[in-house]
Amino acid sequence: MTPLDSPARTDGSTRRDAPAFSEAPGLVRILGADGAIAPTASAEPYLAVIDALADAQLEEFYRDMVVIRAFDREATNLQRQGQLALWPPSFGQEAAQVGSARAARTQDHLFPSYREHVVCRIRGVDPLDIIRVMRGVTHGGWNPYDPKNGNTHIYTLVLGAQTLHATGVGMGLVFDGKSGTGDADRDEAVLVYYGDGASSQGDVHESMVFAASFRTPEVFFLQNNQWAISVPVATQSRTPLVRRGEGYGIPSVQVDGNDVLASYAVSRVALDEARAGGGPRAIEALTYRMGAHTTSDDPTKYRTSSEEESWARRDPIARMRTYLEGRGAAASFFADVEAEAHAVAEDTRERTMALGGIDTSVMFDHVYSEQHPLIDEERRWLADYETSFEGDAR
Amino acid sequence: MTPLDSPARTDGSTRRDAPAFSEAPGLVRILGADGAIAPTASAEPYLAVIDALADAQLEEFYRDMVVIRAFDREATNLQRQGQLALWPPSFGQEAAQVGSARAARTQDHLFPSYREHVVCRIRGVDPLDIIRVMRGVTHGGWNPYDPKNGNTHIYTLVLGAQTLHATGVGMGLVFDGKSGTGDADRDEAVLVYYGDGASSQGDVHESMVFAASFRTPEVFFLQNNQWAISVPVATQSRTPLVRRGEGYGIPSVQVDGNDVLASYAVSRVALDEARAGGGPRAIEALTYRMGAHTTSDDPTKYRTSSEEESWARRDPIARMRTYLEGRGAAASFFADVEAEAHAVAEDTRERTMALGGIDTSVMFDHVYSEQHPLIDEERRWLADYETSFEGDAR
Amino acid sequence: MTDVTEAPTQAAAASTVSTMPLGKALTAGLRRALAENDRVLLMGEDIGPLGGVFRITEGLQAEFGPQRVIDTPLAESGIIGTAIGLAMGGFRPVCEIQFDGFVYPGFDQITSQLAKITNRHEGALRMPVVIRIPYGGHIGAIEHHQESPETYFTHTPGLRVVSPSTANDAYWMIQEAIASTDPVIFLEPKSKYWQKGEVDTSAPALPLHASRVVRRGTDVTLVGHGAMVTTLLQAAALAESEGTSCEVVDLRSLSPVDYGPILDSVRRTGRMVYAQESPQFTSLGSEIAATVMERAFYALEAPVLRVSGFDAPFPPAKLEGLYLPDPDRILEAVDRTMAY
Amino acid sequence: MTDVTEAPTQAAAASTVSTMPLGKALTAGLRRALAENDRVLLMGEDIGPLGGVFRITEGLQAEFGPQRVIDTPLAESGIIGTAIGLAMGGFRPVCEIQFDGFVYPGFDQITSQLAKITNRHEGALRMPVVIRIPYGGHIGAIEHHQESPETYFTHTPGLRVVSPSTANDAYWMIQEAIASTDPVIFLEPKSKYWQKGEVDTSAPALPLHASRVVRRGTDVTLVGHGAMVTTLLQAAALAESEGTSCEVVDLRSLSPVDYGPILDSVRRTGRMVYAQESPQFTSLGSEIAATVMERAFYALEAPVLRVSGFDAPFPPAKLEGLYLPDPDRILEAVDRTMAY
Ligand SMILES: Cc1ncc(C[n+]2csc(CCOP(=O)(O)OP(=O)(O)O)c2C)c(N)n1
Ligand SMILES: Cc1ncc(C[n+]2csc(CCOP(=O)(O)OP(=O)(O)O)c2C)c(N)n1
Ligand SMILES: [Mg+2]
Ligand SMILES: [Mg+2]
Repeated sequence: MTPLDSPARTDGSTRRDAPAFSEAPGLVRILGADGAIAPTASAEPYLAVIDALADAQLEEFYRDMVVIRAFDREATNLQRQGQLALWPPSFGQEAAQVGSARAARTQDHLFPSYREHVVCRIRGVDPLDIIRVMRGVTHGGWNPYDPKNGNTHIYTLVLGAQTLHATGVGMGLVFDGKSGTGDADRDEAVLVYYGDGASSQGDVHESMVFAASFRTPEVFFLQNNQWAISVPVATQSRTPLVRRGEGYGIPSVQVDGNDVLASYAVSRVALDEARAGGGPRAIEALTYRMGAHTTSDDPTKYRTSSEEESWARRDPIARMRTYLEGRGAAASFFADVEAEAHAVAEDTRERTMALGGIDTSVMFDHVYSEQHPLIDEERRWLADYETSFEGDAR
Repeated sequence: MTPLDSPARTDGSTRRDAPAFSEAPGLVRILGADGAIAPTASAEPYLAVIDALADAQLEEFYRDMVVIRAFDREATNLQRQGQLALWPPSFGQEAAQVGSARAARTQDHLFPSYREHVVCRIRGVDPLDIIRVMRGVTHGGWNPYDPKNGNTHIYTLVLGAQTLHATGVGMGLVFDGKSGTGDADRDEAVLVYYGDGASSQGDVHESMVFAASFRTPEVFFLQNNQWAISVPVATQSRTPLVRRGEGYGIPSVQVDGNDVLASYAVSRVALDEARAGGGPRAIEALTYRMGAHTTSDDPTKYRTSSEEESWARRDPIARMRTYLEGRGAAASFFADVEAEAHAVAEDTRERTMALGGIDTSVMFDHVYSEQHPLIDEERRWLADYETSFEGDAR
Repeated sequence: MTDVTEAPTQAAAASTVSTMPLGKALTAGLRRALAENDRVLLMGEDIGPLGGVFRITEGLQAEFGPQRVIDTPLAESGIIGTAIGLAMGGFRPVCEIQFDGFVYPGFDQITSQLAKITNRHEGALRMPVVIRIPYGGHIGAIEHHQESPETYFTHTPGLRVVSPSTANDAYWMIQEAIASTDPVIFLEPKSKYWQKGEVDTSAPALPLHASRVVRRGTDVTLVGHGAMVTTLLQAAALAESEGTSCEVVDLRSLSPVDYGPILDSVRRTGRMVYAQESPQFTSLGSEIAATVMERAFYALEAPVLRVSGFDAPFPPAKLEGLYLPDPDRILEAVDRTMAY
Repeated sequence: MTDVTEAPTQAAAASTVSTMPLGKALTAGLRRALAENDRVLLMGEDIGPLGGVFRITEGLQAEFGPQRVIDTPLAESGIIGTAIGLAMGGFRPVCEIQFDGFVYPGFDQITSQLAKITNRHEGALRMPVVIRIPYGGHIGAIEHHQESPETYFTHTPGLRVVSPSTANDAYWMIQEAIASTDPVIFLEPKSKYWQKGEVDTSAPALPLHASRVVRRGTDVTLVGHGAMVTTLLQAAALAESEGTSCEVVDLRSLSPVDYGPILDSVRRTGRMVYAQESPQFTSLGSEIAATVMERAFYALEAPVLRVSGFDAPFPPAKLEGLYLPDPDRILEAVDRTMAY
């Protein structure tokens, strides 16, 4: 047998390190792992975007990250205590998510995958709606087009499927002339999230084909968190995933996804280029899932603690904190953020415990939006059947 | 509404020219349209491969092309005369197909799409087996692993599906150590064909993902014939399709597919690199479907005669003929080839007319390879039912 | 039944009846839907300048422009998936799948997305998407071009599935399907594209989800859809000459099924034969047989019999005559049911 | 029935019976198949170091190496499509689909390729590919993780579809499925992975495509597969306490269906209830009801009744108890059939 050099195949039988931080030439990083501004060469064009940010905005990035981490930890605990069926932690990916979501404008349309809790929160979605999905009382959780939810779509659990929906929305924007008019405050764009594992799905490919063909105002935001459950990214691609987009002629950039400033800047520029009529853009954000895949997962089966530790040293929150401290943020600011995070976690716990049951009608009421005889019959049958038990011991 | 610049959308309502011969920097061409050796810069590394060819081989390329064109024309006629349900002409694509198929070694595994008549013939498949498929008397036509068929798989009509089968065969070669041993005469490789339209299918993407991941000894051979029925290649991609492979880290090359020498050389090198353990390779061959998509098609609905004429000037056969003439090939050689082409066409016609019907048993005998009660029952029922008509007027 | 008030109903002056092939009636229905609602758009492979391989969209891109009649890249999952996004953006996309056998690459987007998105959003999003699929045999074509995939869709909650068998139904049902706020799989009996019939453009005869008795009879009820309706009528005519009176019901709607006219008929005849081109095992025909037997148990003199394509892949074209139910095979079943 | 002589049959010494959960019996069956035939390989998402999300392949990669137990890229069409290629190369791939709801992206490769390749090649190529799918509800999981997609496969000629309900069947049926030269969809009732049972490793009790009477009774025949078998047995026990004697048949093979034991039972009881988790409309249950009514028409005192998941998408987990047939709903149908 041929000696195989594939990490997918040779390291398979034991735990393994993900390949080293797979930086491609052209990686955009602004904030070093030590929290100091240390732009890579490719970051130069983006520095002005960061310079334009007010202190309040920088602090908001930090606040977003800290608060969601507290929420995420609380949700994980709630699952452990039997309150949720499952929880997919966002732990470690806060900078990629906050940077990109904060870069979107109000009128933009966002399509998360299923781990973008802070993206939803930033856009106005009540995180309890995510909790409700994972508790098993709803499949959706919220109405994307209720103005309070900031055009943020619900989670899609079939990996990659949402990329096509996003591209379809983008095609509609083109057909309706809602982008490319030159007015950045009104032109609409689409931002779609997916993972390194999902990138292998045919749907992601077809989405890029359609996006390039119709020149949708769309940003493909790939969070490469190094793992698809237990499978390292090298199994999905032996070349940096950022190159994938280039194959469609989609201008693409790789960013340090644990650097919230860089994530913000590249997303902001890409979204604005797309909304201005420049066609789709792709971003690969290098980050790390610091926790388990979900609460059902056991990462010790497939990765090493040394790998986890090496990424802990690149924690996006610590990095931003050091930076803000260096800029002279007040101790009271950090205390305030801690307090808010604590409060949000508390609130999450309380409201989760107070969540009611689920109405039976959810099963039948929305299978079709128009009347349907079979559904009517089954609804009626079930109601009669349930009634037949009233006052019955069985 | 935004003014749209997409050929897919702005030229849609009338006939349109396909974009000019979409050459990318790096195009490999050896034989100019005028039949003179005029290598592009990128062709330099391939010249030695051509220099090594004997006159007999060069003449064989020419013979292959001429003979298949005669066969293809005859099959088209047979369809017109009601002998076949359909015929997909290979007219115009002979150089891409002959060059690549002649580059494969005996032990290689070939997966055509559904238009690679000469590929099949070169590998030993009786072209009448293709005729039988298009006549509606069989779905398959031949056994790929009958030694006489040179490991050539049958046509796959669901576009792109065969690319995954090819990659699976390639994975098997890796697992079995049947490639990468360093013995080019024994190491096996896989050659898979698909079109510019098919390139948009998710399966082609997943195939490249798996091929790159498992480093299959495989060459992806894309015939970009400018059209997917009525849809120009620009709708599938705004950037040369050769770039697609690079997105997976698959070394890729664009070749003038109407130049049989260049097609041979790039295929030969790619196959040998793949078989040596170098992983997959991709080739985009620029060519043109000079005829209709199939006998059911009417190209006048969607493309201009000026476009057709411009490609007629790049006819792969004329080009090679001029080259051979320039090298001093004898007039008797050309006469001989014409005679053979004529004979093959005649033979095709005669054998087609002599084709028998189809045995009913084909419907049931191979649905499963092992016994199956429902099939047995239906087979029995049908036999009884047919018997009941015996001696009956109905 | 679907509320059809959304369908265009304005009365036209003078004669509103003309004769045209079923395929051209579809074109006319699509044209009217495009004209009356500028959120309607058509998308698919080769539907623009070529007008589709069956020419159903012929002339429509020239008339409505390339943003309303859209040639897409060659990818079925992409077509369905982006249609979903377009519907999210308020469009009413009508997708053409080129042939029955090419719908499967889009199956996940149909089954797990299109069919379930309204339910997943608890009604907050609607999916007025139509998927047109030319289906069925009788055209002597190569593999994947003659299949009857209806059961895969009827088994999927959230989808509506319909199939017209006449030009008039084709004209109206396509418009009603487009007007529906739910996803509709619109199965076009491709072998009947050239079958002419009268089209009355003044008002639809029936709601989208109603079945229809197309021939009255007293001995046996014959039920089917699409191209099979013609076959059933031929069988009924032959049966009549042999002394058996058959009632024929055109299903029209495959999901939901309008059982009213079927049960009404079976209660009178006591016998029923269902005909379909698709394989029989776990098919729409199985459902209808099981349900009719359940609901009309005491009325039945014989089990409901099914005449179907065999449980084998659609064979090479030269065998299609053997595979597809024809009047003789239906009569054989009629004879069998009469023998009970 | 499949010829089972290809399955391992060597008699072992001493006791060959041990108790283990159904999931571990699958692991043991896979291990034995890997050990006995080096052309067998397992492929799928996360089946290597993790051992699969349900740990069915736990330890197998360590034992057989990463070329026999293969973590693939995350793409179902890719998994099935390359498995087809591997089968062309003489391997016997066993694919794991992580959850029922994730099989649809691979649907084209299953339906138009895997199921039809042997037929297309007129027997010259064989497709000994097994697709393992954990299916069904009862585990309180989120969307796409609790579905019962069997009908999509049983309706597809060329596929065999089976589902074990006991540890012993799990151990043997997975080996028989791997030994089959036809593609087999192997549906694993995921809620029963932890249900213990005796496994006798000396010889299989029944061929792969045989159904089995698991409880004798005289009044009503109850039929189902997978997790439903437990529910049917519970219902039968309750019915007995209420004076009704139920026979229970475990289908085991969903395609083909072994009608022998079912018809034999129904001819004795005159009544039948079929239970399944999947939606009812055009389902496997419809087929079995229609066929049993057709073949045992005169023996039936009542129509065959079906108890199914509703014709709605699988609901949020907190409603699954309402959606899934439970012993009470089966008893309700038993009562109804007894009332005829
Ligand atoms: C089509 C499909 N196949 C399989 C799964 C099961 N699954 C859920 S998450 C996951 C891994 C996803 O990895 P990635 O895309 O990298 O996202 P991440 O979990 O790292 O955020 C898998 C295999 C799924 N949800 N959808
Ligand atoms: C999945 C699928 N969708 C649609 C079709 C119908 N169809 C057959 S050939 C064709 C165009 C193919 O174009 P291309 O891949 O460029 O190959 P070419 O015909 O140019 O050789 C189409 C749309 C098909 N065969 N398979
Ligand atoms: Mg990941
Ligand atoms: Mg082409």
